[in-house]
Amino acid sequence: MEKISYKLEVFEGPLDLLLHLISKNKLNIYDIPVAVLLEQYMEHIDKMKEADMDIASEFLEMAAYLVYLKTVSLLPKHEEEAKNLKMELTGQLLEYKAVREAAEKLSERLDFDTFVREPMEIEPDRTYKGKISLVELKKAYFAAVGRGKRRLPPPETAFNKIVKRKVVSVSSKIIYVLKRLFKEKRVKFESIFENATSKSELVATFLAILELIKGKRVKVATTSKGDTLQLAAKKADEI
Amino acid sequence: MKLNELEAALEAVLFASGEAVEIDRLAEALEWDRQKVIEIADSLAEKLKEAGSSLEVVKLEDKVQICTKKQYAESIRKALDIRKSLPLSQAALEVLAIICYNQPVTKAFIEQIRGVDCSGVIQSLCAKGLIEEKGRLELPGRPLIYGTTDTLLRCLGVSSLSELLPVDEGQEEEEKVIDGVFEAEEGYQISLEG
Amino acid sequence: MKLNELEAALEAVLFASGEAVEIDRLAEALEWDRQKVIEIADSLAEKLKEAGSSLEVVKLEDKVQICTKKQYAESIRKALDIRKSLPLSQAALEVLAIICYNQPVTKAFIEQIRGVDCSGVIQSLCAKGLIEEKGRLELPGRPLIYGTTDTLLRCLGVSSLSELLPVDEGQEEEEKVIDGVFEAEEGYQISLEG
Repeated sequence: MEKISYKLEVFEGPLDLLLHLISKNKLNIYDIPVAVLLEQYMEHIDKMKEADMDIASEFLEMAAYLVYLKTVSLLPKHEEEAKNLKMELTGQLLEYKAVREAAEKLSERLDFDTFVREPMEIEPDRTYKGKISLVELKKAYFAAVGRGKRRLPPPETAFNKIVKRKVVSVSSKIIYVLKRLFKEKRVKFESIFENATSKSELVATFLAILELIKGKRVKVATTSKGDTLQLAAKKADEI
Repeated sequence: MKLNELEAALEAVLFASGEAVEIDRLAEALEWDRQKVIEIADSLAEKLKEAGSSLEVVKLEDKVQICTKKQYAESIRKALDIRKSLPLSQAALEVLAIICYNQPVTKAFIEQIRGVDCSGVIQSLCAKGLIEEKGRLELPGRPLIYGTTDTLLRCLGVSSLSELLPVDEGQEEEEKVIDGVFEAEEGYQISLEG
Repeated sequence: MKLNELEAALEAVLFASGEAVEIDRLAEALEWDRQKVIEIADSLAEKLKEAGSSLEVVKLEDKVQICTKKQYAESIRKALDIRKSLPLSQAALEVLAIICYNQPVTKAFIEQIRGVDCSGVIQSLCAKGLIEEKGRLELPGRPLIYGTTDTLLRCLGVSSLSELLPVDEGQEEEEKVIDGVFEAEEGYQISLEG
């Protein structure tokens, strides 16, 4: 029990975390320094991992978005796109911030201290006495089943993607990448993603590569022809 | 004539409970003794009467209740009757339609189509007498199955569910025509009875 | 101060109905016009207050309801054995805020603003009766849309959400700045106030 020396703050989602980082570091929300924010964000994700918390795929998606934003900001001739992306993020954050303020106002007013009565049972008969139109009924049916396009509910397997969303951990992908590199020495960048079947798997794989580069375990280089990106494990003397 | 704090507290509890409440229970909740509950109930009754309220405090054996005076029964009945014929909500209509066109069906079936929990809606449709339980399905969990009632047929103004408008595949064209016909006839309603 | 016949009749109907009743329905049941219902509701509210009653008449959009005053909550919970409801979670409050300011909205809209899945929260707000389904959007997939209920208004102690909506002066300024920035960007919308 003593291992848990501090409790990691729990955030409602990536936007909540970003707002927290922005206010903690007094960053300018109207002109977000992406590199700083990304670094802090990843640091927090790391802490979450250390604390063995489940990291929802939304957090990873935001990480990927920030990486993308940073990449675009670094590329020459992409100033316009970078500016737009940053404004989009600013807008999202401001909107979410406004929602949080509104939520706080609601919570100040909201209470469950007034009581009402159950309707009086003059006669226990609550039988419906109104008219129901056949046309309305049919319309409601189509509304429910989607204009008759699928009269019968889809098979259970159709819901697998929605319900059984797999949470992919970055560490499992780090192992996967390292294993591939151990076997094949050099791997085409794209081929690392070949086996990924879901968005969260793609994101996790990409984050794994970033982690490995940051940890100086792998390097990325172009082939001699310069047309493909390759991934290779760093040799001990290179580290 | 003003209610004092004690009378008001008793009134609040009796109002919220709706039904008759045991004097012992009132005594416990309000932290009074039995005698005090009876005294306050009496003075509350007296004050409501003086104030010309439509409510009166009734003592039944060892219980107390607030209810409306007899002379308001007519207005109340009328108001409650109107409630019984209020149009169904969109959610209720959709659940009803799914049951009409697929019965007998389980709650799970309905919820799979609608994508949301439908317990409350099903319960209220049962209370309104428009649908009813029709036994259980011989499947793991033995889920309840629901079907339509005669009351529903009456509300729809049909004598059998075979008179429902068809919803077969390839019906969309026809449906538009029907929609057109009925949209032209504004406020048209099928009503055989009443 | 004495209730007159009209006030007493309205009180009786509201008491018996329990739930919030549409002004139109009251007008029909009592055979008055809307304006009269509103006037009598106001004078009934005033007289109950003067009489020190534990009950109050609240207006919720186009409905009227009788409920108990807050200060009796403790006694009522104790007498009826109701556990104090926990305050809403941060997630639930945020979803509620988004719905209040933008209704009717789809789940997808809410999730886009919050950046996380909200299915469970929406379901639990529905179960608490604070929000409800308001039909479907005529878009591919025909998504359900959600809006607020009169129960929410009562719990907030307002008769209309517009009482909450005006954002503080300072914030409006800020919003204008944001609007200015984003108007340049095609298709972007900040929509806090529906």
